[in-house]
Amino acid sequence: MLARARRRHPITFRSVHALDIFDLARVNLTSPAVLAFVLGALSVAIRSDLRLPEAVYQFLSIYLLFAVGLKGGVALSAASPGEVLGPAFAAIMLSAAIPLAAYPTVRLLGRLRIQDAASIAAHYGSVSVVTYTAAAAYLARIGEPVEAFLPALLALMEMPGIIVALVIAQWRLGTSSGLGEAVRETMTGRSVVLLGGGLIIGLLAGTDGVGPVRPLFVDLFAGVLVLFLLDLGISAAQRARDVLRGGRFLVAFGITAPLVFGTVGAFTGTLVGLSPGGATVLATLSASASYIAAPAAVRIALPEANPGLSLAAALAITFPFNLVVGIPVYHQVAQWLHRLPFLAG
Amino acid sequence: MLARARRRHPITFRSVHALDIFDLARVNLTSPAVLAFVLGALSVAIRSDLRLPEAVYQFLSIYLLFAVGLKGGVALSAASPGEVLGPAFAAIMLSAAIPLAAYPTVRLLGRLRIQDAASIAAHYGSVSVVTYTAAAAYLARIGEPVEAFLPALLALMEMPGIIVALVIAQWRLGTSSGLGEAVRETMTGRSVVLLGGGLIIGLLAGTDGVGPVRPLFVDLFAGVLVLFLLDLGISAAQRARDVLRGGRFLVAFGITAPLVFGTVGAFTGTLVGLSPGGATVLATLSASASYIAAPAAVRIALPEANPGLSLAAALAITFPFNLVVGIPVYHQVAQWLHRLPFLAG
Amino acid sequence: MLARARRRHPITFRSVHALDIFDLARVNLTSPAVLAFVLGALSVAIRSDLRLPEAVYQFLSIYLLFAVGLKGGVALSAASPGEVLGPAFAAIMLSAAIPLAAYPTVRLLGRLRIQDAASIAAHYGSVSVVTYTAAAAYLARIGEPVEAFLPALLALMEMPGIIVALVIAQWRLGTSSGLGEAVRETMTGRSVVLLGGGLIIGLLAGTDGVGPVRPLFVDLFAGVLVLFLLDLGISAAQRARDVLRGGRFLVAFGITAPLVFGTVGAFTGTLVGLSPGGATVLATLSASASYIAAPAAVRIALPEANPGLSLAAALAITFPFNLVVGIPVYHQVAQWLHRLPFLAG
Amino acid sequence: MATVPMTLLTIVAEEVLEQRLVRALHDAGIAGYTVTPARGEGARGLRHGANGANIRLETITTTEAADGLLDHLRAHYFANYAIVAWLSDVRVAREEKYQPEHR
Amino acid sequence: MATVPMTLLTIVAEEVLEQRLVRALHDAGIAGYTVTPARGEGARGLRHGANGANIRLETITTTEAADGLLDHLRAHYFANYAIVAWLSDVRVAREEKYQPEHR
Amino acid sequence: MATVPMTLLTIVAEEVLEQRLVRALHDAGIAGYTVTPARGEGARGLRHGANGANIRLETITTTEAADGLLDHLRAHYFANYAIVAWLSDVRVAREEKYQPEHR
Ligand SMILES: Nc1ncnc2c1ncn2[C@@H]1O[C@H](COP(=O)(O)O)[C@@H](O)[C@H]1O
Ligand SMILES: Nc1ncnc2c1ncn2[C@@H]1O[C@H](COP(=O)(O)O)[C@@H](O)[C@H]1O
Ligand SMILES: Nc1ncnc2c1ncn2[C@@H]1O[C@H](COP(=O)(O)O)[C@@H](O)[C@H]1O
Ligand code: NA
Ligand code: NA
Ligand code: NA
Repeated sequence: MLARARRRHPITFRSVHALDIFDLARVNLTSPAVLAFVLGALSVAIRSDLRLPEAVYQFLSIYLLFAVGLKGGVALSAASPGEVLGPAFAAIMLSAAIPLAAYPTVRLLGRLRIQDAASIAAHYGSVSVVTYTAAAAYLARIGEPVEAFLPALLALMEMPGIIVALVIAQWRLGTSSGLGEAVRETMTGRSVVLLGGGLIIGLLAGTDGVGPVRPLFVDLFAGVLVLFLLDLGISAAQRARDVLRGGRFLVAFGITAPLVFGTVGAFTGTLVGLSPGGATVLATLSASASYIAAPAAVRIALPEANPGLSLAAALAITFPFNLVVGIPVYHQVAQWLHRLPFLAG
Repeated sequence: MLARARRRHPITFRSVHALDIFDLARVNLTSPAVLAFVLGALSVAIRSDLRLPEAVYQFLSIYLLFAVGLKGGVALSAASPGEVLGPAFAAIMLSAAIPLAAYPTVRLLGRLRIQDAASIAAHYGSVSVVTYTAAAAYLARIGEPVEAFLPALLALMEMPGIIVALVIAQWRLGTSSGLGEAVRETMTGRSVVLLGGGLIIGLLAGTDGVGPVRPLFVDLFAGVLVLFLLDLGISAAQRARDVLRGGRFLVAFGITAPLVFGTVGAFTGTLVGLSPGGATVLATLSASASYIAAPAAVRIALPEANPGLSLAAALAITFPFNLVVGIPVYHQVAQWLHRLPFLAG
Repeated sequence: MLARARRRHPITFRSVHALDIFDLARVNLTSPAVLAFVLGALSVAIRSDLRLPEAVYQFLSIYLLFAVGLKGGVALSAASPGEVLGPAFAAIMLSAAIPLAAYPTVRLLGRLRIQDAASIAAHYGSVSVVTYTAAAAYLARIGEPVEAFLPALLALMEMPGIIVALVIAQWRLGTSSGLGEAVRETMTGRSVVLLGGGLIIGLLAGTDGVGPVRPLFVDLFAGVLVLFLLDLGISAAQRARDVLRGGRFLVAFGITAPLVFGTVGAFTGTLVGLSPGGATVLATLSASASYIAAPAAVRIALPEANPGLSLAAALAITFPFNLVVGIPVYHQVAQWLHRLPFLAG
Repeated sequence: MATVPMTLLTIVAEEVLEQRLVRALHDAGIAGYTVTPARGEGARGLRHGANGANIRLETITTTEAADGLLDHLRAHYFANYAIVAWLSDVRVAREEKYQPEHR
Repeated sequence: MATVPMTLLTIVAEEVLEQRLVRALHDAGIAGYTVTPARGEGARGLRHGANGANIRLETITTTEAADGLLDHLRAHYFANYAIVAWLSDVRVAREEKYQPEHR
Repeated sequence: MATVPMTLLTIVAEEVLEQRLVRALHDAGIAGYTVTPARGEGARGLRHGANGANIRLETITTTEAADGLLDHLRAHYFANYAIVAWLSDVRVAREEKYQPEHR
């Protein structure tokens, strides 16, 4: 209704729009997850000794990856192949394409070493589970419906970008040795096993089979995320010094890249027929940078890369940017694109 | 109905009352939380190797503090300022006043050193999250209604008593150096950051924003408390030796202090217009002694104090006393005060 | 209805039966818990670095034992003594009898040392909490009703078999010293304290008292089990080498023993008046081998026993066998026995 | 700061032994020790998760007391338990703190 | 590989001291250290759970810097905190990595 | 108890290296080691939480084997990973337990 009303009165719409952005940013800014991230960062600023025990941090990340995979698998098990195929293909292509754009940008404009450029490309080619979840929660709160199979796209976009970035590095460095080993170690790494394993378990168990474990893996998810973000806020604030070292380029890239990739994602999503909500999620996935799976993979494959640079960009710049500014913006973009007759026809 | 009936037939009431106390103590004694505390203590007695892993203990305390803060914040966000102001002011004053009474008592009657007297005063000036929760659960089980904003009072009573006690110590020891640093370290300590941060997050997010994280932070709270109390029971039993060392005074203080402070709390609560349930909770808060936030703060500010003494009193004497005897008694006192026309008019 | 129909048309029934077994095995095979076990085992095969932090593994096992005990206690508190007495007596007798059969079998056919034979007898005399839960979940999924007090039987079957096996060892080794100490250490060990303590707490608190902690200890149980099984799958796969060392006998025993003990359990259960579902559970308990309580107890009492052998049999052979093949088979057996007029009269 | 030589005994053992090892320390008059959870691998296979974990216990004491404890370990645990132990030379500041109390 | 002698300072202390100890290391120009969570027992009783846990901090540095830190511990913490510290001799490969940075 | 000298190699490294380090130990014929989770700080910044944690691995072996492993670490990991390693002298009771198995 609202959408139709808007389409008829573009002028009214624009003012509504301006209002929306602020209102919606507020919605996102007052979510417990975002506030917990801020609390974590502040606690570093005031030199608090707050921190999750290491074993707990690892457990929470295991939980999140597995729960996301499981949800994706259940979503896939309930979706019709025809409906998923297009978006799935688009998601994989997006993930693979992002490093192709990110690598030369970082290398040429940022003048970073091959290894660092490829490392950053790998982080942005992959996705952030937490950013994805924030987008999903945001859309739920504002009442924007989304396709049920979106969690599956998240799982599909974890790996391709990492592999493409590693291949670029191998090619530019002229070393062919070790790529196979690196891909193997990445594919057998914790993140992929948990996400992929969860996906397959969800697919095989289906909605009914997963029923009894929903209280842990579905109902608690948002709460666990809050605790995880508390610790992420701490880590991000500790990375602040690295951001300064990385210089102005890193900051500029950490803000521009998600806007560009997010817009491309929203465009692609609309093109393959996703709803405005679904396109917002695909945009968010494209715009997000990994800080769980990618760092581990890159450590193995590109040890000469400085992990501080890519982690600082992904976690201390792009992640909070997406949380606070990005997601509402991608949503506006997706809505706008959706009204273009030649696109969403 | 019952209350009104009681007021009319004081004689009937007295016999009901006598019955009540036992009945209600039974209700409290058979709560899984109290029983878990006993199980923990017994497991020490039979020399079992039962114990939570250290990382888990720390995680549970992080969870409890944050969850309590969050609940308090949501409660505040929903309350009207007029309704909260009086009780909030009373709570802060109570917390600040308790060390003023506790310090000279411990110093003169107990003949303890300045540092130890101030340390004990700090512990009793602050509050016990777990005792608070037991009182809330108790009132819920017997169907006594309470004000929704009570969790906020808990958060407000965490710090003032600690600070007053530290100032007393500084004054009596004649050292002026280090108080600012001590207060700073206390305010940036884990407990305060989690409780205060949770409070602010709850306040900003409000009932709606907190909705998705309720399954973790609200629904699981009582269960997590059971596991936490299992470990507390172990620690309390291990403190038994310290109690013996502390002598008869420590035991007497650990029982008398909560009764006195609890009665004052019930009185003050009734005076500022709290319901019988609300006054019971304020009494319990006054009567309870901290064993999470206070020990950490005192370690920093008063390193010469023997942490064994205050922890033994707070955890091994006052805590179980409040759980089993105190809470039902404070409830009776609050009900009785509430019937005094000049008080609760 | 179905059962009655079957009884009348044995031929139809047989084909239904054949269908059932596969169908039901599928139900069990696609439960997230079983799939998580497989994922854990696979992750070892592909040399992933997936593994729960040690502190988390210990916490999950503490949680599971306590939750099972609690559930058992609540079940007992709600049951009428007359109803429970027969099955409880049968359960204790079964647990005590199994080592009397297992010990000579292992000693004579397997030609293992006294210590190793007694150790294996202790593991099979005790029970597996996780296998029990899988059986309960399986029956719930296929809609087979069970007695509410079954969790109590689980708790009762934990210890007797271990003690009998230790007495056998003491007798055969001719050493009388140390049995009392061994039994004491077993009874005060974590597993027994948690299971027994949980049982008593559940009994005292009753259905109402346990209400507030249900979200943690009941609703989350199935989900926690999935994470626990992920790690168990890892451990089981790492035990694969021990299985090979143990030779063909260990494999044969790990498969035959549960079938025999399971059938005896189903028979006994039917005899004492359990429903087909209840008899299936008693069969599963008899068929299952402990890998939490028994290993700890045996380490203390029979240090010369090789823990690799018994753990490999219990965890790497019998456990997955019961999960995938055993439970549906015991169910069929229990249904079949239940139709024998002279048994279930 | 003036330091005095002392002996550090480190024991890595299956965690089921923790209480007994602590009792052995107490019996030897040693009141101080530090424990960290550990996993590991050795002659008795991988140790973590369902296989049971290890603890890593260290205590600073006199050479004689440390030797005595090592004898105790050999007599009671070396043959049948996952356990290793080693001695090293350290220097500490407060000598009296590490003298076993003879009882 | 050619190794050079260096000193390892190990501190086991109540965890409330962690931030201060790290600050003391930084003040002494030491940039590297490793921390593991620990529990234990000593003159100040059992340390775990509600009693508060310990940390086990170790840093490799020069003998002089280690001695200086030990002095610092004695001046500030030995009297009133649950803490023990010891020095031991180790050999490392990259000497320059462990030289305190004088600021 | 009669003890024999042996060498303790301690490695603190980012946890992503655990499997490789264990493989290197096995390749050197060493079957025993102990791992404790750790955090820390060094030339490569703070290590815990999202920055990735460390492990602390220790193995008792012969001086030759320890030297060989140190060479291996230098060749493969010192340049690019958060890692430190040190050797120390220890005394053990069961010498044969710590001899690398040549394969
Ligand atoms: N050479 C070694 N160096 C360090 N730790 C060892 C060594 N051998 C064994 N360990 C540790 O001691 C435990 C028991 O060893 P074992 O009795 O050989 O199985 C192992 O699980 C390891 O944690
Ligand atoms: N002799 C010792 N050897 C090793 N660690 C010790 C020793 N004494 C104390 N500790 C550790 O240092 C902490 C503080 O010791 P204390 O100050 O004596 O209470 C204890 O909790 C133990 O973890
Ligand atoms: N001087 C040192 N003493 C003890 N541990 C250190 C030292 N320097 C670094 N480490 C540990 O080794 C890890 C890697 O060090 P680095 O490669 O310097 O970043 C750090 O995270 C610390 O845990
Ligand atoms: Na991306
Ligand atoms: Na108080
Ligand atoms: Na059994």
